[in-house]
Amino acid sequence: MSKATRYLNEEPFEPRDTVALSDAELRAIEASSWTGFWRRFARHRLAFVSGLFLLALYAMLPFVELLAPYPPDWRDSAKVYAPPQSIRLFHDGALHPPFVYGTAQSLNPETFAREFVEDRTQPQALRFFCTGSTYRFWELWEGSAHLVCPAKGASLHLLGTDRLGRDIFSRILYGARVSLTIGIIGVAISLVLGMALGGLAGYFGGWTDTVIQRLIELVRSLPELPLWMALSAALPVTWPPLTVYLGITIILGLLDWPSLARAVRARFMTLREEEFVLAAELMGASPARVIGRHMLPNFASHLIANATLAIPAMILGETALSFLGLGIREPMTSWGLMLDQARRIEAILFYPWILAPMVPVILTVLAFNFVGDGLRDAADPHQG
Amino acid sequence: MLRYTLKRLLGMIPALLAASLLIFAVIDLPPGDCLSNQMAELKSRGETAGTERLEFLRHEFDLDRSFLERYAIWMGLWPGSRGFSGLLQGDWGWSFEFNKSVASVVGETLALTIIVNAATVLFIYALAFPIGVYAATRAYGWSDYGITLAGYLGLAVPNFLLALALLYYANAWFGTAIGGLMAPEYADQPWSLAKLGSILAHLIVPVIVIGLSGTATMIRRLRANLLDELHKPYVIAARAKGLRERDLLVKYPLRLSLAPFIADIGNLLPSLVSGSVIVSVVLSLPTIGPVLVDALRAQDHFLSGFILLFTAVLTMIGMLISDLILALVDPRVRLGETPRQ
Amino acid sequence: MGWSRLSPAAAMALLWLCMTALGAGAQGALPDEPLRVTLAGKGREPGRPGGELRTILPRDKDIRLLSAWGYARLIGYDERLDLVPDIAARIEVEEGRIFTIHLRAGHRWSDGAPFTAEDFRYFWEDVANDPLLSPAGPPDLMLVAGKPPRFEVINETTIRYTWDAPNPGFLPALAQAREPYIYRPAHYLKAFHARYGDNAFIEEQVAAEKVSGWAALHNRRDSMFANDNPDLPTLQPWVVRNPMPAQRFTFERNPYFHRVDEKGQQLPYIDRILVDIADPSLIPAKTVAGETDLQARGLSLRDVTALKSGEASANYLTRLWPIAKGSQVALYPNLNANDPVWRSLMRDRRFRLALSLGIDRADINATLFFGLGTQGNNTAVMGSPLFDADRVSRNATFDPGKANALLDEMGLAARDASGFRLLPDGRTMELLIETAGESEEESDVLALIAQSWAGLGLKAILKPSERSVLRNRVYAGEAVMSAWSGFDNGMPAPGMPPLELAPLKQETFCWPKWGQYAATRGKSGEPVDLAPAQQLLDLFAEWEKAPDEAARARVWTRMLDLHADELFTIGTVMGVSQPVAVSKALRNVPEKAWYGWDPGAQFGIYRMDEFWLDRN
Amino acid sequence: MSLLSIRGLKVEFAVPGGTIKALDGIDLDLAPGQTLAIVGESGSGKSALAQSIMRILPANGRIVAGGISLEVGQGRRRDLVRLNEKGAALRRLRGARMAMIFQEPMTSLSPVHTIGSQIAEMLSLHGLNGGDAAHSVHTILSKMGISDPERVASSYAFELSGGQRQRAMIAMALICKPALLIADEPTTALDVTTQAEILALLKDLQREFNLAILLITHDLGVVAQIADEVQVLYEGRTMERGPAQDILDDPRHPYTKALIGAIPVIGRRSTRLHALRETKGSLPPALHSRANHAPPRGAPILTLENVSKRFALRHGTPAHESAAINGVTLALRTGECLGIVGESGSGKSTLARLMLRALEPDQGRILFHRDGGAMPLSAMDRHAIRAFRASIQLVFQDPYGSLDPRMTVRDTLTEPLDIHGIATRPERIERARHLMRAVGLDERALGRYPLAFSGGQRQRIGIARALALSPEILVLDEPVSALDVSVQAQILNLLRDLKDASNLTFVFVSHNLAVIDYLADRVAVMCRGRIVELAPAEALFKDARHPYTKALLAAIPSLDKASRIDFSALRGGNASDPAAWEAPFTLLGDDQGRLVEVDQDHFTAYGTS
Repeated sequence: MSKATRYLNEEPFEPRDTVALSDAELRAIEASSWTGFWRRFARHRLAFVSGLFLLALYAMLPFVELLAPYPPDWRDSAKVYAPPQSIRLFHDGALHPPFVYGTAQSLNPETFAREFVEDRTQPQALRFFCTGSTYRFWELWEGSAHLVCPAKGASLHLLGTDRLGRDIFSRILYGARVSLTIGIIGVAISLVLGMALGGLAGYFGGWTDTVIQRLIELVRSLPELPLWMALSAALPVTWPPLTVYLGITIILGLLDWPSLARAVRARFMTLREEEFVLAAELMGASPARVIGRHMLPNFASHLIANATLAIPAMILGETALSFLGLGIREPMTSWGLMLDQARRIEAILFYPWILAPMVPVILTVLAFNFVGDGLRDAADPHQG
Repeated sequence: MLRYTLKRLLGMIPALLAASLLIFAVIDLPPGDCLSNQMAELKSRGETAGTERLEFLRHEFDLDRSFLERYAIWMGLWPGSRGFSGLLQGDWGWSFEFNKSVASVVGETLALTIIVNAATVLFIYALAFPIGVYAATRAYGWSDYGITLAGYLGLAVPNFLLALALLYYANAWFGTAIGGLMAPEYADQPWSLAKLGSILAHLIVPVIVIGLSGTATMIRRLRANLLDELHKPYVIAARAKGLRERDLLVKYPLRLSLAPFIADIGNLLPSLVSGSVIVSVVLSLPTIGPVLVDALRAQDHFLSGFILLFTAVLTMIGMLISDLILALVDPRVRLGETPRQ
Repeated sequence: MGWSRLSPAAAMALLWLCMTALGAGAQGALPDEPLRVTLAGKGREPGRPGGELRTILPRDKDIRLLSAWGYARLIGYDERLDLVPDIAARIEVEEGRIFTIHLRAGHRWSDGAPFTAEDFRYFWEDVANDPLLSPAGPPDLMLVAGKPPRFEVINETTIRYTWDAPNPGFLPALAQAREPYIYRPAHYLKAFHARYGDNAFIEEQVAAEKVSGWAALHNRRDSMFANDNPDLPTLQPWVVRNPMPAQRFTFERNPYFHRVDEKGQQLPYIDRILVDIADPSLIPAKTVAGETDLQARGLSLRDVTALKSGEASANYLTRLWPIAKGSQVALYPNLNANDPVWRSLMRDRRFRLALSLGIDRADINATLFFGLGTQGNNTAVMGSPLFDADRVSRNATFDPGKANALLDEMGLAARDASGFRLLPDGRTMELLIETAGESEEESDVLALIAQSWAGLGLKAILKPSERSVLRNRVYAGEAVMSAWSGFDNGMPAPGMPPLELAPLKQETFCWPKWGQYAATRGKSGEPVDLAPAQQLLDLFAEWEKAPDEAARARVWTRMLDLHADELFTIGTVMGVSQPVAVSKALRNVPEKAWYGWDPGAQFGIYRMDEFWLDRN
Repeated sequence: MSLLSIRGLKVEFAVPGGTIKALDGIDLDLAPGQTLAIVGESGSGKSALAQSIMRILPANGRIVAGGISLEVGQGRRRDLVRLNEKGAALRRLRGARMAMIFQEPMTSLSPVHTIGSQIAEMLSLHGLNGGDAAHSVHTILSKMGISDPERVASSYAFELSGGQRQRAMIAMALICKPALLIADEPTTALDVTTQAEILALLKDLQREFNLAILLITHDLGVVAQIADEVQVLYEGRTMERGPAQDILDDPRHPYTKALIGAIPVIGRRSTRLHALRETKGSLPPALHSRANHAPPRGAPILTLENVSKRFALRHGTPAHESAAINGVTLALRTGECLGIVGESGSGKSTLARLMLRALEPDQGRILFHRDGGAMPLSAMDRHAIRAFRASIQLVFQDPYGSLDPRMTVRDTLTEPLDIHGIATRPERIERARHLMRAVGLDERALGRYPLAFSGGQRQRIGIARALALSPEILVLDEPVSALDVSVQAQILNLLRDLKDASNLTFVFVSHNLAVIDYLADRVAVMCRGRIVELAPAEALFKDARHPYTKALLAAIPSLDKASRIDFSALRGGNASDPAAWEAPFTLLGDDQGRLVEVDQDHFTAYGTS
């Protein structure tokens, strides 16, 4: 046995006042703070960008009337299935304020194809901050101001027109109102239901839990489709379109709560075991206080993440409902409805631009997924 | 284990009763019934010829009775005009749309339904597993981001549109007949290799369409679960044993990250029947989905009710099976401990 | 006396066995006196037998259409809408009330059993008048003023129905697309009839089918129109071979079909019709891909661009057959609406006229129908002998100025803040147009109408609901206005009963309660209390009593004129074309034809059995 | 010649916003057959050292400099730093030449594979499964002192006790006869008796296999028992290195001195612990301001009468956390500090929670004495419960989990007052300030969230919160066992000051006898849900009567090398089996026993049969 020599570090020793937290400890504590939550979310670059995109999208909704060149039901009988016009900057090789070329439509009597000829001689300059077709702003007052209008007497169809000669770009903007809110409202409804039922089950446990668990199983065992169909059929005929729309969001929400309730329940059950919850109870805090002051704030980030991930499913659910003819109906419009009406062979063969609502659907769903994922990762850094 | 199974099975009985009542109520919500609609239809076209027969059927199948009576008769808890003849007696009812017993309507489509959905499940697993593992082991790299993005796209595209697009292009490029599960000439043929081949060729589009969003979801979940497991101490301990990375991955974390997938079996079983309804309708697949939609639209109560109840039963059995498999695979569950999520 | 109970069935079975044994050698057999068709005379060419014809239908149930397309009737319409005997060799009518039907000797069912007077007797005595099989008694067409005819079997091939009063609707009813079948294959069905069949066998079948008794079993076996029982013998040119549900149905030629061409070849030419089932949204695509030889179902005018583009590669031609409906989409103001304000408006001719004048039909035609339709009222179309061009356009030209003037004149000049007129009771004039919401074309038409009505200060709101819901709301008077297709029979001939033109049926959406009153003989509904409507009722009675074709034509004309003047229904565009994709190999399909259900039976009156395939 | 030789090892961890130097130039030598203990607080880099040698650093860790030279047999050496982390060369060494055991065998063993298969895997990995693998597994397990190796081999990790798991882990590490065993806190998660057994086992095995052990620990007691040499780390640097006994007897570096001075030692309770960073609280007068309803000093304040509690096995709760209580009778006296000691699963935490009415007893009753009367907890109405809650408060073991991370310290400290509607808001904040000072924290930190505090500071916040309502009883459930020794010393000193300055009644639950000795006036020893001995602290530690207490005391590793663990007193792992206790202590079956006063105020449990 070789006797080791003594070694002494002769450097001056200055113990730091606080004990350094280990990496794992840091992560553990950061896991449950709002600032940490947002910092981690902001680090998720894709999620951050998606979040900004969604914010912009929602910020746009109240001003659709101004942003859209045309009202949603505005028609140009002479331009049915007109192809998109591209905005140009060069006419005859010279720089020109933004303009489009006018088109003329004719029906080929042999092929029944609608043929469009671009008139390249006459650039039709766009007008900005202009007055154009009139609309009723928020259904309240008349207006005719637009961000962009076609030249007087000309037309501007950035994404072409549909089978009735309506401007697809404008309709997408108006459709966004329904499509983007249906998810939020639906999720809000399922959130309320899911939180109430999942929270009850998770906090009180016992027979409450058993009953709610069975209820969840029951709802999950019923396929969505027939419930959609039956509930849609049960909406009274005399309801105005807006009420029907609300009814549909409620249907979507009513069927979506079980997954959320399960998440809430599981989360409540783990939170229930947290020592700070016990601490509050031992201080004499009431269940309401324990839930409201201690459990919910600690669960909020998860809830947000969960809800965000549920929204894309709702948006797709709306398209599926419209597909089945159970969704939004004219004169309201939604992306799902527009897509349903684009579901024809001519769309793919001749008028691919009527499939344009696919782009916002995909982008929105993607963005919500990214944001949801970012929020989830931020809420739970251990998820990787 | 046996006691547990029995207990769960017994617990299913009230759940099924509740489900059946709910289902019957749901399909009964829209006013009218199949036969009265058919009658009104005939009359509106001035065709009085077929209506007596329908009136006859209405009585024969007790459609003229109250809701609860009809429910009880349907379940076989109450004698109808044909005596006790309901689900409990093994009589699944009559389809007015097909003018055949529900059993024969459902029976023939069920096999194809299971083929389609089983193929989809295989597709999902075959694609999701390697990709999910790959993405997890290369987490936060470019390939991971690429896969994630592709997965999200799969989620974001409404699958009925994807179905239509693929359908047209499959025809334009490969000449596959549009829709259906086999070339029409095989439709009424007995089973043969050629028929099987035709089915396989026609399966490609539906399987991709139905499977894509499922694959995306599964990749994401597998990746997340695996990432979770990869940093657990037992993995590090196993690495310290001198295990090869690949063997290590397969033997330890992969196996543990399977639990959520086993829990998925509960959803898998009913989706074998009721999944992919919309895609099936779009693609005109001879599966049970379109039958269900038609039955619901036509208010063919016995047919839709049976399919729905069948699905509910499958869901419950699926949940049971996944619990049991979970117990078999994970000794912690089997022996009364709960695994950490 | 067991013999007498068992004998008919046993004897029939024996007989049938002998027949099939005898006939087994032959590929098929014609009646002694077949229906000889001269194709050349119709501008067609005699064909070559054989081949398979593919077509696509949206749902299993739709294979019943083959019973219409085959269009083998006792008596049926020809292309000129004249009634001509078909299955029956001759039908003699005396005093409009005595009908003697002569069958073709040697005519056989598709299974080879003879088709005789017994099949008529069986229907009349053992089906229509059996209290179990027909609890409601014989069908409507067999009743005149609620009374059944006297039925006689004159001999093996002759039967006679005698009513107390004329039954002018009898022969048109027999010629319907959906045949009422006043005969049944007795030899087949008797086995399931308690009076004839073997009890043990019936009981066994009843148990196997889980039905309540023999009547239910009989009913199940006896579905002449639906094509869902491959065992049921038929007289149609093709016989279904496989049961529902299926992805593909095979119809094989009936070897005992009764028609023959001038070269002596038995019809139909085509050996097999293969019906594939596919979702309607896929049918245009499948057609363009060349997966069908004859297709109209599932195609609409909107698809014509795609159809034209596929012609070259998929080897078919797109024919455009105008649809024989009174109007593609028509509005039905509910004259029996519950809302008193709306009811009085709807009953005011000026209001209906204003609505009609306020529709920009040219826009609808151009936007949705390539300008191929005829703008105008819901009335008889061009192919009908009763067509009148003025009647189509009368009161149906776009004139918003006049329409507004009419409304003002009615005292509806007051408007709300957004410029919509007010009803007399102060409500905004919001007109709910209720529809079944099944066709996009219809909702597009209505959307355009709503837009042009906005110019009248009328706010139209579309309200789609389920077909059954819509019907019930219309019947109950809750729906103020509904949209449906125009008159089903847009191509009337004077001999057809003008049922849709008078308030006779609940099913006509402009006067459901009056119609119900007439149909139930006053038991429910409301009596007609509007002069022009009463006039229509009187005219219908006149038609029933009319002695000859010319008198009937006069009644028809007056009724149609009255409709054009009064606008009980408001038409939009008629004669919209139905695209029919016809394989280049398929011959004898008319270039120009009317596409209609009743009369027409779609392809029925063009005799699909004369189509043939020239596949080289 | 050394087996393992490390020179100038530097390891960095990448963290958001920079890097952390985990090791900053470490030199180290370890000869075959020797045990080198690496000692330091958490964050000192001990674990990073072990992970660097095995090359299993987490993904964000990186060796930036230095060499790790290992003798790989026949005198050949490899520099482990240069080997590919995923390469075959390194894999051949892992497990075969160097093996590692981990702190938490529960999570380090695969939960879904049997112990036997995990051990046998080691054989097959290193090509040693020529013979009968099952036999080899059984042999090594029995060598680890496992009496029924067949059963253990076919069991899953969660079916075994902590000691068995750690033995299985060691068996797995040693089955390939490695030359180097790295033991990362191998006994920290174990009870004191089990720890003693494992240490003894390691010692034996080392002798048998001529094993070099790199022992990573923060427990200097363990070091004293088995280490030949000690190397003290602080922030990734070596502070002091030398023979174990020399260092323990004569620490020269202030850090080493502080570490040693911070450890409570039985029998030296009068010596104040030396905390590395001492903070002194000043007790505010507010603590005493509440009208005192408590009984006079020394009279019972809370009495437990024959209390029993059983748990149905419930999902989500590991069995050992919810140990049953079996007929406990006990009187808590006003103003005393009652220590409750026992191994994990003995029921001490359950007992504490029963006192707090966080659990309801199945049998017996608990009486709360105040204003001269006594009220059973179970009979209290809502109002009485609120008053009771204000009188008795709990301090938790986990300084992280017990504070709501979404609440500032101010809210955390004022919430109890808010709940009970005491004082106005400014007064509450004033009270919170006082409390912060009382526990030696800067009152300016009131607005911060718990995450801004270290473990020790959080524990002080936890204590402050418990004091906020000026309770009469303070229950401390393992308040220091999650803390490093130096932080532990801070907290223990704080509690002692608190005890001296107030008339609070303390219930102090711990598995650490030395900690109990430092604070408690009276000690209750618990085993399997029963109190087996109850005596004044001094009497108990000097004159333990019960065999279980004796075993516990014998198992404590002492810094004093002379007083090595008496392995014979450990009774071969039977110390906690009531049926194996000699008469008259034997308790068979459900026998609750009875407490017999063997000396003044000194009770031990005798069997009733």
